[in-house]
Amino acid sequence: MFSPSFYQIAPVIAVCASLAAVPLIALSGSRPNLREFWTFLAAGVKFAMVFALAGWVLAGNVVEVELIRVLPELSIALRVDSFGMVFALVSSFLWMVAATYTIGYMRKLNEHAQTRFMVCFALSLCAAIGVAFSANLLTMYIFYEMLSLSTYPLVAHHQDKEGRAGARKYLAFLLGGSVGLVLPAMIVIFAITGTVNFADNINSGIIPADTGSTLVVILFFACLFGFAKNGIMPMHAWLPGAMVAPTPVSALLHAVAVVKVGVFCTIRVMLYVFGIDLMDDLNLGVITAYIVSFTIVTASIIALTKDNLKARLAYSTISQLSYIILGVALLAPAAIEGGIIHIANHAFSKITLFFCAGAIYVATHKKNISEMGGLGRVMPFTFGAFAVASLSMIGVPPVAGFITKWYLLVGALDAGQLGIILVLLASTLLNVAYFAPITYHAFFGKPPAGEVHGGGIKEAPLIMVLPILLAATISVILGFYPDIMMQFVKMVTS
Amino acid sequence: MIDQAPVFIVIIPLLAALLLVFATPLGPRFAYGMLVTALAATLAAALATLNLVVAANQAVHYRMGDWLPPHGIELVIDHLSGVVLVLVAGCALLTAIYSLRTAEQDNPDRLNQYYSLFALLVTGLLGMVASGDLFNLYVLLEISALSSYGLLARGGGQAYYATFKYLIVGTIGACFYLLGVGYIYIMTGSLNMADLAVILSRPELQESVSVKIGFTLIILGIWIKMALFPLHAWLPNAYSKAGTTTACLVAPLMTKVSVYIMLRMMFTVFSADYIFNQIAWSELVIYLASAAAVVGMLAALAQRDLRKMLTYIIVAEIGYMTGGAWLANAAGFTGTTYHILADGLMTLCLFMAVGAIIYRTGETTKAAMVGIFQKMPITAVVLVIGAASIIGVPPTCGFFSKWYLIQGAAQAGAWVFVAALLIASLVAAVIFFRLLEVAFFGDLDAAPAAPEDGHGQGHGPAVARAEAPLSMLIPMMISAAGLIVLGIYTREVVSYFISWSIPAGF
Amino acid sequence: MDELFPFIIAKYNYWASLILLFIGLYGMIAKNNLMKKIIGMIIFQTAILLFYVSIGVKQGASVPILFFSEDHQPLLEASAYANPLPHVLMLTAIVVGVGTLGVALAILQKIQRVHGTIEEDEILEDMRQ
Amino acid sequence: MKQLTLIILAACALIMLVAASELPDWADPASPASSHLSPGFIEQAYEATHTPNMVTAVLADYRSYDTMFETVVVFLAALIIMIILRRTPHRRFCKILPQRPQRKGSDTVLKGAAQMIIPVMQIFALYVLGHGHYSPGGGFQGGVIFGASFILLALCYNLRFTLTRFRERLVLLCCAGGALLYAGIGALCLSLGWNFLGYAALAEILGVSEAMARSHGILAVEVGVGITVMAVMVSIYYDLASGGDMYEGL
Repeated sequence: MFSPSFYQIAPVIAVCASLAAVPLIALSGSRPNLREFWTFLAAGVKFAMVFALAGWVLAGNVVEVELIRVLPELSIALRVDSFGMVFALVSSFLWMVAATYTIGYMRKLNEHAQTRFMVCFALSLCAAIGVAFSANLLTMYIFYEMLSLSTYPLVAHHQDKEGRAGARKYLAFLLGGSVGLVLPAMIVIFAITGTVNFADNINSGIIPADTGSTLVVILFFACLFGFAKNGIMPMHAWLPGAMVAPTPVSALLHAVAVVKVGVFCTIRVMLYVFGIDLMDDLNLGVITAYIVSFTIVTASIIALTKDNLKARLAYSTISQLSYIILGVALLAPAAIEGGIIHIANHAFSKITLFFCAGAIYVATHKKNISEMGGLGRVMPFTFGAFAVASLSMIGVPPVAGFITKWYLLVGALDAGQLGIILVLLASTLLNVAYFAPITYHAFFGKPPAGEVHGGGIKEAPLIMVLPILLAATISVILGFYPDIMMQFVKMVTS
Repeated sequence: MIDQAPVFIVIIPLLAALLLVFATPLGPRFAYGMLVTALAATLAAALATLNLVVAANQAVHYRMGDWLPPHGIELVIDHLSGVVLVLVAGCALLTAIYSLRTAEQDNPDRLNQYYSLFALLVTGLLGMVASGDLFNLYVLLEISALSSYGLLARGGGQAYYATFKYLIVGTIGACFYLLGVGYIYIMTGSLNMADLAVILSRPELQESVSVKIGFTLIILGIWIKMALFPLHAWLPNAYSKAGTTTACLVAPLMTKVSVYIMLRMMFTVFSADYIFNQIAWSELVIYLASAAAVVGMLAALAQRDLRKMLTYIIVAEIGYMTGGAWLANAAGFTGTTYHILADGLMTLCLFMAVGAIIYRTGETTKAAMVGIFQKMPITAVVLVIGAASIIGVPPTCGFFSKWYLIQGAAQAGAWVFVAALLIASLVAAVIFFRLLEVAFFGDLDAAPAAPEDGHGQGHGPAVARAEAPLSMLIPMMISAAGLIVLGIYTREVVSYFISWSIPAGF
Repeated sequence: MDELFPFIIAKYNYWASLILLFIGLYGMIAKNNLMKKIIGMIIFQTAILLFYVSIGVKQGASVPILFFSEDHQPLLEASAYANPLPHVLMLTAIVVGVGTLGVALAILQKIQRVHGTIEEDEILEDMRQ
Repeated sequence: MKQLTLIILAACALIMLVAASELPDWADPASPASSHLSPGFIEQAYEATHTPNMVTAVLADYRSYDTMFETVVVFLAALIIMIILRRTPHRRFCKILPQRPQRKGSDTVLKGAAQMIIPVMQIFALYVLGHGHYSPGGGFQGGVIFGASFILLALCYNLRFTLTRFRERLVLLCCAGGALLYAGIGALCLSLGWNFLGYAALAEILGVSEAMARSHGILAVEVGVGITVMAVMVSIYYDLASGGDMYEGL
């Protein structure tokens, strides 16, 4: 295909494409079309690079690039492996989709400060790919922080009191977790091992076997809760607050980039720093599994009580993220595969759901589920996609979510954790309970008293509906052809 | 000629200071040009000296008046002092460039005399760093102290009382130092640092109570000078009441040079072995340093005045550096020395940015921050970079100094210090976050008081662009870029300069 | 008792200067009147000067200015002269002390003008308003 | 609070007084201070600098770098006091000043005494300065005496009269000028290929031996010190006595 030297540069380009677009976007603020062109160009370049790398990785290669050696034993370096590729593929692809949608949303609502919005959007994508391609903890930490900071203006976009409160909470949790827990853990790991590079496989980890078990446990939980973007309770509180952001932000960042980065970092550390063997020795897997199980069930129950659509989706996200960590924490190969594949499956389904929420808001200015009775009949595409994505969330075949549930159940059986199986079943029921009524209500319910849906309300603009349909379709495709992603995931566990 | 470079570091600013008095009739612009040129030449001399040191891979000695030490006075410049000299000269140059508008604003008359004081302060600081003689150090310490009293008192109004307190406390500090040197002199008969290091390693002096008293007095004196908690009370008032240029010059450099002097005393005159085995206060000092970091940051959090807030941050940063020096391991020492550079630069960056904001808006509280991103975008970005460095966001240099400090603390098992560093970082994050929030959202809490202009949903106040003048922007941007460059080249800085200075026994 | 007396005699220079030093320090820290603080500062600095100068004294030695014998030959014997170095150092320290004193007085004049008083508590009261 | 300070200070004092027992005895010729560096100074200073007064030799040659900064400290003090206290821009003020009538009063005795004493003082000051090589004295002492003569003038006549004799601007230039002379001699040595303040370099110019050149160098810097100290004394007096406005004064 390409020469090997190309693959040395490709990760750098993939990370930096959106970074390079930042000044261009900022400078063409007065010409929206040109600005949007830069966004698309960067997205295209980024996806092309990731796609090219995907083939290379699939052929069994791992690309390592050292960018800067900051300390004698410490560098900022990129590494492209199969695990990172899963996330990179998903986020770079969805950026293009989301960019399309965003433009429609922002223009339709005539939002202010669109240039700033697009700049931060690009920055956060750079950070997300950077996290995916990090070769060591330090690089990952840097990109993680960059993501937190660059999404702050997005969350605070409305610049009102509500936005300020949400954004404050957002930054407090994220920075508190990363600076207060992850950073010291990272430095202590560095002090113990002399390196922060990730291990080559998921079994051994980098922590020496003779390290005191108390210290390891402390470090492990510092990382688990420190990457607060993963939404494990009690570090989840930022997520509902951050839903004050415009919907595309919620969609991309809080269904894909931000939360997935949190989960991705957690798994990266669990598998490549601590390693399965060490976690197994200290029984960390089981403990983690029950911690996240609590999150799964509790978040689902809270989701039931929410009437605001975005809030309900937010709690659903919290619950679904914990599936991913649950899978890995079970430490059985099938479960790990199920967990990792859920990164992709959940991303496509959840972004569909958020896009739908945004489309509904743009078309009707409605945020609450109780007001959406009968809307399905005037917005059939939107609600159709919504229904498909909900099925994926619930785990109904043939939509993508089913694959996850299947692997997770198999893994739980392998690991002999019957309690976890019960949790999975319970949460599935809860998923049904909070998703099914929305669709039902929309298609078969009645509009609220005093409102007649007629000519006043119609579908959102095409530029928004298309991404919705695309994302929903891919959810279905991933259900039929899980191998698209599974081939990478299998490489992780093999 | 190139081997004369060390002396030029000191005499160029000195001669400039003296000639500036003669140049009064030539007008303010000439004085400005003269100061900037002189400091640029000083920086060049400092770089040349550093180059000499690196090329020779050993300390450069310069004998004043061709007298052999220990009878004569010598300048000794090793890797560490070479880097600190470059830092001091560089910061002074940036401040000098920056001062074009503010110095004239603060000193409509007597600009030349003000600049003369400015140059003398720089002379004193550079001389302290370069000196290899304890008493010479005292003289230069007093030069820098006296000129800083003069500069700070220029603030007028409440600055006089603040400066007076600083003068009293500073004199106590300097006199403690002098008395400590007296003790050392009585017990050894020498004043030359290298000579003393040899004499003090004798077993009978290692045990001597008088030498311990001497060391205690010297260190106490330096701690007073560098405002280590709980001896810090003089600093915030003195620095925050000063004029903008003065604050930009004094705040980043005075305390940092004092930290450097502390390192010099601890590891050059005395030895790591003496400090950590004979004196053995490490634990106490680390507790003090941790308290300094946390208390300083919390006090900064409580301030409304922007500059006062920054001065409390200095108090906290002093805690970082002191703690690192007393961790008794290589990582801690590296962290401290690297943080001298990093903190000098980031304090300068923040003071310049805040100074520019105050210059443009006339406000000194956080109300000055409203709409700053629209009004002064470049200044705002500089402020953000400086803040990121204080908080410790990679890849700014503040992150890497903290990295070393935490690594050192973890190796030494000083978990209190680790916790203090993290808490201080988080508090720093809150401090700057509040400022930037005001900048981003406008003053939402104040909005109800004036509802008529709060139409819409407070979508950021529409403000006209009023960027700081170019003479302020350029040094600000250089310092902000410096923060990132220093961060990226951490490895080079550490391996080329700092690692050479790590004391034996670590 | 026989030993104590020579002991006190042998160390009295340090004791005298240290006692003076602490008197001065107390004045600098505890006095409310700023002028008295300055006076404390002078006592403090002078104590250090005395401390140093007393180091230079040597039994049976003269002032450190060279003697010439009848035939204009200098008497170059270390034991004949007091140690010149402390004198040199203290010349410098005196000058520094004078400089500090002058600056302190100038600032004090300004404080008097700004706050109308040189009592510390009244100044603080004035600043609070 | 005061009691607390007292107790703490008393405790420190007690510790240090007790610890002083370890210090060498008063006037002990064998103490390190008297036996390490000092013999070197005493035995070599004359040969190297041709200056019998060892204090002068050490002050202005061995440690002349210190002394240069000492001069700068003096200059600095005057500069700071001026910058803090001085209120009217001096240029305009100096123009109006000479026209102001002198104060008339019944202080004939004072004025007469001053007229007699001041010249003597000034000559004595020059002697002290110049004779610093051979007897106690030198730039600082001479400068102080010279400065005191102007202060005496101001006390016996008045400040304005003194200002006409020794303009404020000139005072400031003298403050800087003396220090500049000192640093300039150092720089001259530098330009002759020796180290900074290596007076031996002057041997070529003056055509004397290196030791003699050092002696001359000491004299030259002492003159610089004297000028600065003299001017600084006057300047500090001007500012402090008049509170910075030069109209009033003692």
